[in-house]
Amino acid sequence: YDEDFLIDYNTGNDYYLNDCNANIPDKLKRNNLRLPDIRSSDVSRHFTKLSEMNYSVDIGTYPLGSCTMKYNPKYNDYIAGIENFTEMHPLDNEKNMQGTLEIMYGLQEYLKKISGMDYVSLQPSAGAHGEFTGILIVRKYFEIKGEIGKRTDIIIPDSAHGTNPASATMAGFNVIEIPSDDNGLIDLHALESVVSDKTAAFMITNPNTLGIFDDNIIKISEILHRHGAMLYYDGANFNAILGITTPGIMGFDIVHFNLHKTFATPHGGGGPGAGPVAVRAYLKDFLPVPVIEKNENYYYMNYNLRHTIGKISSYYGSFSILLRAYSYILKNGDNLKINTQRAVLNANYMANQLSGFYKIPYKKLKKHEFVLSTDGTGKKALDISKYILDFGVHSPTTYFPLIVKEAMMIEPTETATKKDIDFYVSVMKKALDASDDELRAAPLNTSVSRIDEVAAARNLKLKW
Amino acid sequence: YDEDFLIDYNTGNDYYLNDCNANIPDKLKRNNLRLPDIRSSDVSRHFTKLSEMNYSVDIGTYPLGSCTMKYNPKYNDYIAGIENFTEMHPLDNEKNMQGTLEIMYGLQEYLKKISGMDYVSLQPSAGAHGEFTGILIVRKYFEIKGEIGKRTDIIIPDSAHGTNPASATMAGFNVIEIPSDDNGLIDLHALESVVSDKTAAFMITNPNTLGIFDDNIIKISEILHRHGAMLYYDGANFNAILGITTPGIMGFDIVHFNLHKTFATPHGGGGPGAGPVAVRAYLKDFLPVPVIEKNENYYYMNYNLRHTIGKISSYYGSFSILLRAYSYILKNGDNLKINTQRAVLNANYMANQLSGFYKIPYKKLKKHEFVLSTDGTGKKALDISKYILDFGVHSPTTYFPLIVKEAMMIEPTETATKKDIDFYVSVMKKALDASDDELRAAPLNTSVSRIDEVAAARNLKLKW
Amino acid sequence: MEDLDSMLNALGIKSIDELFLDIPEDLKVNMKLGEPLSEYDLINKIKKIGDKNKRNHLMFLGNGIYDRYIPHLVDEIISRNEFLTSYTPYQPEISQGMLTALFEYQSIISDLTEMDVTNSSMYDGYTALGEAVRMAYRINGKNEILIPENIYKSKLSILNNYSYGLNIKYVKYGFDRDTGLVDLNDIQSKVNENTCAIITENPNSYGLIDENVLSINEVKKNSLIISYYDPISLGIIKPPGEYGADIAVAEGQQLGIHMNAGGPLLGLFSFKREYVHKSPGRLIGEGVDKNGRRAFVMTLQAREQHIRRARAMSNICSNQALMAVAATAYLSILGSSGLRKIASITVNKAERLKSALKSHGIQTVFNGINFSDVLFHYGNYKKIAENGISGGLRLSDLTNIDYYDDAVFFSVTEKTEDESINELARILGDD
Amino acid sequence: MEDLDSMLNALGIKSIDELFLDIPEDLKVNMKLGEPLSEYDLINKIKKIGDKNKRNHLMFLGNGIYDRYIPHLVDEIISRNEFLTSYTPYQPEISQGMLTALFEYQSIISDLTEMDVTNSSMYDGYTALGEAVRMAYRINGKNEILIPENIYKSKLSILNNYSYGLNIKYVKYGFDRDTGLVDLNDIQSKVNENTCAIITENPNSYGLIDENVLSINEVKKNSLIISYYDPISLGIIKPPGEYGADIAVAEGQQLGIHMNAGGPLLGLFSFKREYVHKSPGRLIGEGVDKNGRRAFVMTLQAREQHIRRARAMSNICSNQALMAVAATAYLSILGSSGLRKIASITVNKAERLKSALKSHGIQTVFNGINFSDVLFHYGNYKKIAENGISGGLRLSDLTNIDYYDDAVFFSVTEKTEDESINELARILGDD
Repeated sequence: YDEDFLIDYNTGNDYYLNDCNANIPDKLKRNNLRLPDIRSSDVSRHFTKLSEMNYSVDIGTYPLGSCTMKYNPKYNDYIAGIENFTEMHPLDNEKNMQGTLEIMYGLQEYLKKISGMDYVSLQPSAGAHGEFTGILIVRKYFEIKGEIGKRTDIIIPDSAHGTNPASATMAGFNVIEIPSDDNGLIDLHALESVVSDKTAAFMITNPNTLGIFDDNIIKISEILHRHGAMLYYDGANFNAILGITTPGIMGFDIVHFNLHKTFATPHGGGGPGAGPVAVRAYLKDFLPVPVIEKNENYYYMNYNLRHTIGKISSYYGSFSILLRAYSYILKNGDNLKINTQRAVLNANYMANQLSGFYKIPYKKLKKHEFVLSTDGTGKKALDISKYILDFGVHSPTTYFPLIVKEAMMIEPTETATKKDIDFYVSVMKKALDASDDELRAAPLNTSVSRIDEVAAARNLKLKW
Repeated sequence: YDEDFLIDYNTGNDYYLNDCNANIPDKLKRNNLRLPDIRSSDVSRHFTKLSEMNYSVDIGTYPLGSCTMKYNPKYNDYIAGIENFTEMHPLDNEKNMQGTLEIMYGLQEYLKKISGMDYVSLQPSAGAHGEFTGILIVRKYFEIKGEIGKRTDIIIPDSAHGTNPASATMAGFNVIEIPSDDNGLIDLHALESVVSDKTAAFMITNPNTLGIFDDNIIKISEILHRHGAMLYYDGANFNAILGITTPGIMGFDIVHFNLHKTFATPHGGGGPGAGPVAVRAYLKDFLPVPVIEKNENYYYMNYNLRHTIGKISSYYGSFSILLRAYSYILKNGDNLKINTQRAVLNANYMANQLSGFYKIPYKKLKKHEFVLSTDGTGKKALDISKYILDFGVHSPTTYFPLIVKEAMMIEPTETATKKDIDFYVSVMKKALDASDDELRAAPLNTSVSRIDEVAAARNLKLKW
Repeated sequence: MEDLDSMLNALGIKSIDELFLDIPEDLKVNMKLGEPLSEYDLINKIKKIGDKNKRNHLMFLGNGIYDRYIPHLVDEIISRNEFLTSYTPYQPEISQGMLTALFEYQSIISDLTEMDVTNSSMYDGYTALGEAVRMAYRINGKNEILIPENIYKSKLSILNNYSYGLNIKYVKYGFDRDTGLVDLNDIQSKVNENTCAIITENPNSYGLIDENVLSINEVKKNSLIISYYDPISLGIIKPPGEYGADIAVAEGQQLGIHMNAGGPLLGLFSFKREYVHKSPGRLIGEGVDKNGRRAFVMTLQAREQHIRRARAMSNICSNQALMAVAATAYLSILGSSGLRKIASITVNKAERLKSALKSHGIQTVFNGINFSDVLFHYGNYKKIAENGISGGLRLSDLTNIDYYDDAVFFSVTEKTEDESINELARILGDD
Repeated sequence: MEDLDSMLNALGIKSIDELFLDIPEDLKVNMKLGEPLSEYDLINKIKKIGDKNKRNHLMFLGNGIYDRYIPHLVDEIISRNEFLTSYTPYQPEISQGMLTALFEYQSIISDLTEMDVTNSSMYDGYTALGEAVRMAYRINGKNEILIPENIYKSKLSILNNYSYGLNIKYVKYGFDRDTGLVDLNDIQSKVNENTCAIITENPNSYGLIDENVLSINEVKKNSLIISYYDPISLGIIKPPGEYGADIAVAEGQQLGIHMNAGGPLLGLFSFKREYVHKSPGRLIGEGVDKNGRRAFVMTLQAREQHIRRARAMSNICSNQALMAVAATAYLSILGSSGLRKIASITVNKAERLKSALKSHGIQTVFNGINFSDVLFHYGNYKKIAENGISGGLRLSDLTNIDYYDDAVFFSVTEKTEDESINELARILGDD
């Protein structure tokens, strides 16, 4: 569609409200207000048309690596719309909010079990926000311990998500990046060589962004703990291990979750997400307040944590996302492990099917995702990612992780059926047969063709 | 999209229910059942993709003549989903259903006022069903009067909707069609010449399908009543008169409504609709049962109508459609008249803008719709209707009414903005400049191109 | 703001009123429909009215409409704007979504019933039965229709209306008074050369899964069989296509449609291929477009009112398209295994209801296998009402059968909780 | 049924367990999360939990989150699958819908605030304020931030966390104790060469529309102004862009987002054009595609974490995109006239609340003009609790201000019914 901006409709507002004037001194009064002047029917058409120009999980395969774009079950949309939940004010009396608190408490309990940790805060609004919260806890912990002047460094592997170093810096730490070893895993020697009593924490995912499980994890944990530092678990890749193993048993101290990934809450075109944080018992007192606790059958908000970092979100977190995650876990129960297995089967099967055609570096056995390289095919990852759009699928995450040249990071998730994967593989193969001209011309059947991003950044236009 | 059938997915059903076996004798037991074997995620994708291959009021202008495709306000979707309404069983105790009954009673009252009639039945499921109900009332009335052997005819103008003669026949009457006069109106002489004591009723719309108001209506009513026959109002064109005049004041005896047209209930790709019937006091006893009545503040179902035709729907009508219509009237109140005015303005403005380019036969002053003819332009209405699809608009009703050659019947409704109309007019003009090849090739940008309907009817394939 | 003045100018008029000069002044009305409301006030008012409905946790109503669980995905699908706010697909090139969905509906109901063809929906089960009678009459021109003596009165009323203009006579066939099953001998004795069709019901109007219905085929002679079935029951019992139905109709509400006090519903309407040209309603056919691509269209429209007018096969225009999409979504989400389970749970819940009531001294009228509806001997109607139980419909209210004392229905679905059954048994049995 | 075996075969393995051989056995767990539930059982359970929430008709809570009416069209739009279940628009060619909507969001909030640029959302109002402080620090490198002494404690806590890693000092400025308005002299006396920014609030934390905030511009010297505003109030009061804000942030929940016990929310974040390269969060820019057609992309990504990593302007990845679409839909449905009316009704309801309580002997703490939140002297907390009133938050709980006796908030919106106000007044006043 060639769709006008809302502001350009000028079809006349028809939202009915009784007219009314308030007595405000002229000094304070607004003179000009220029919002779109448009009928409700045109608002509906506008957004219906826009939505049809948007790809989503409900259209097809969406194998963005590390993003876990699984099907978002529709029963959760119903549940998230129950008015007894949606219409609660956060500052209402605890007694009025028992239902809301029960959900939050229940989710805390589930997340404890799933992570193998001891305490949970649901407050962070997104994965990166959870990282920031976790790192603030690290900071506060060492402050209370009187070591903050000394513990200045956070170590991060070069394969890590960009949010890790960004969050660490935000909390005032120096970031030390260590290279991966030849297997794409953590280089224990490199680690040993940088870890010291200046180290506050080591932030990693396991499996990592290559989809490879690092079986040195216990050793890694020992190295860190030997230096009095903490091990931080980035939960973005949780879909690989849910029900199989836990960060707790692997020796982590702090974990964040991405509920919108692992627990199937819809990603909303960029958010809202939710990024709860789980910690070991010795860090409980540092969690954001309140945490939800229970006394007999009464749920209450505990603000009394001795060393709490305070608040990290305005209230208690993204409740409607928490509710969906709770509901997802409650519904699937022990079957969540089967989802994990299927997600891993899908990734390995897809890697296997593509392996004769693309280079898939490092260890063969993958977990929930894998990274291929177009290096050696004569094609660029960018071109291939655009070419396959014409086949009604979404591209993998491209040019990440940075340690693989021309990387395409693919995570089919358990939602992908064999049929989906076979089709995706066939499209990826077809791309290799496409001429350079065809590749550069792609995509052709999308609502717009390739966009000049450099020009857009140079001639910034950020409003209509 | 090239979308597979549900049955061809074979991605494995994942709907969770506890397993269970019932003890049924083998003789009765079903052996083979072949429903689609598909995951919920694929069901969601399937229908999301299908929906994106479907035009709707929420996409753009939809000026199907006599169909009144106005915007369906979204608040009604919410209201129609209120569980206190959706989860009521029709055979529940009257005391439990007071809310449901209050809505139905309230709608009966509104429809009385709007039609200027005395009693209403909400039971018919669609406009044509309302016609059938109305004609059954005619039949029963004359039966009780002892005249049914004699009153064998129903007169219908040649410009009428096809449902009129079909409904009349279905109730066992002979249909006598009379031609329109030179102004597209009812030819009083033709009418006088066929009306007799064999006439049971005359079925008309006013304004008629040409969008022209017949100001002889009082005379017509007198002619019919003089012969002891009834005047039936087809409410399909009610959007032209709502709040301005009523069938009651025009002298009609029986009226049906199309709630999905005039009262903005969504048409659902073909239905459900709702076709309440309103009658004058002398016909009350003939209405389908029950009608909803009120005693102080208690609502009840009255089954005690002496000459009732009995039941015409399984229960009380399309309640959720009735609820939306009630809500629409309640919300708009006196502003409904403004909607009517705007609908008429839109039709006249559009006719005016097109009048130099297409022949627009008959009287210039239109009501809610108008009919143009491509005759004389060298183009076929069919080709033009296909050509304009490529511009993101829906075509008018084509080849109807039958009395206009190469007819296109256009009803913009009050939803169309000036912008919509101007665009539509520009597209209709552009079509005139298109070459024959371009016209025949159209549409090009739709999910399929022109379909061979004759072949589809010849090689019938009605299931996958 | 839109330029309305320029529209008036184009028309050469000063005010919209001039557009209504063709309506004589004495026909004009000054109608008062009330002040407009804000959306918030509207919803507030309607909600308050809704609150006057009382929903009971002791919910044992059925007899045609059932409180089954509807997966939320069904509602999500039929609330898609593109389905919800589209019209009948008159322009197939931009309506492939709805056309495909309706074609799938036709297919899935044909598979469910094992019939050849299913049309794209009738208003509801009862009117579908009325149309079936009309169609049968069109097929063989005979004028006696055999109907079960225990047919619901409301169903019969609709039959009478649908054949009001035809020369049709309804002849009742009987049931064994002990077993509550169809009396095949009675049917045999009533079938003659004027018999147009036999209407069968399974489960029958006593709520029993009726094995004799499977044998009506053997006694029908030259008449047609019109089968009225329960679509959920086809998860475990034989479909009409297997026992000789020429036309099979049903109420489709159970397939993903909320009860809504009884509407909108969905009339399922299937038949043998050979009768297609006599069939009522819309049909969606598969064809190809200019480029040979698969495409769907409304087909055999020459049967319909907008073309054939007075000689149409039916007057249907608006139908229940959206409800048909709901049914398609429902059945595909459930799949064969899901439907089988739901049917099985229903039978088992009915058994549970029987044994619970029996243990409180309340007997069933018949000993057969029930599907959802079970008929009990129970005369303390007042107690049912006083305890606010939704259920206990009297056989004598629903049908013309009056020779079973105090026979009342209690119905179950897969949603009926065991605790509710126990509570019902306690309340009723506590004499 | 899918052929899982063929997948295993392709991998040359017999069972899925082989895919987990890389996880040492001693790290494997046997986790019990419960039996799976059917969808019906699930919804039943959750609904029962929901029923434990008590929603009060005497609803007078506010102070940041407000119970405003949300036109149903807003919910309808953000529940469209294509918006709801899409990811961040990394492939703009197939994400123009979300990108356009977010660009419109940026535009509409910029118009509302009269600021140059708005980013594509922060988590909530308070974290947006935290990011604003970080951004101000990046802009001028100074380290004193002036904040209102009555700032909510929770807001301050977040500020402290957001600047935990920075060398920032918060300095409080005062308010006139009688009028409850900003003390401009105090600000003037505290602004110095180290002042990075002044955080202003309008309405202020006492709930007053504060005319002095409009003059802070005159005393700020070289520091920046970070304006915290109420987006609904901008329907009638001057926007931050008119009184010199360099960065303007707010909580956007009121713009079409359900309260949901406080999340998800929406952080509105706008600023002057010149600071764009120092700004956090996502930005959507307009550009053209190969064919010169207008197209939208995420732009200036080099500021972001996935490219700049440790040196990024913020760590934000997931944001509140869907909520931003809700706000866009809400504001366009209301339009200028609608927003003005809602803001006006709010002010008038606050006046009504004041006079109703006054007539029952309950006095306001200040005499100024309130927006939603009104501060009263009222000490009978027990009565508030006992009558189940949702409201009566204590100033001393929300802020560090303790010199007003028994100061409690009652808040209104356009939804607050006059009868509820009268009932509240009767209950509270009945001493």
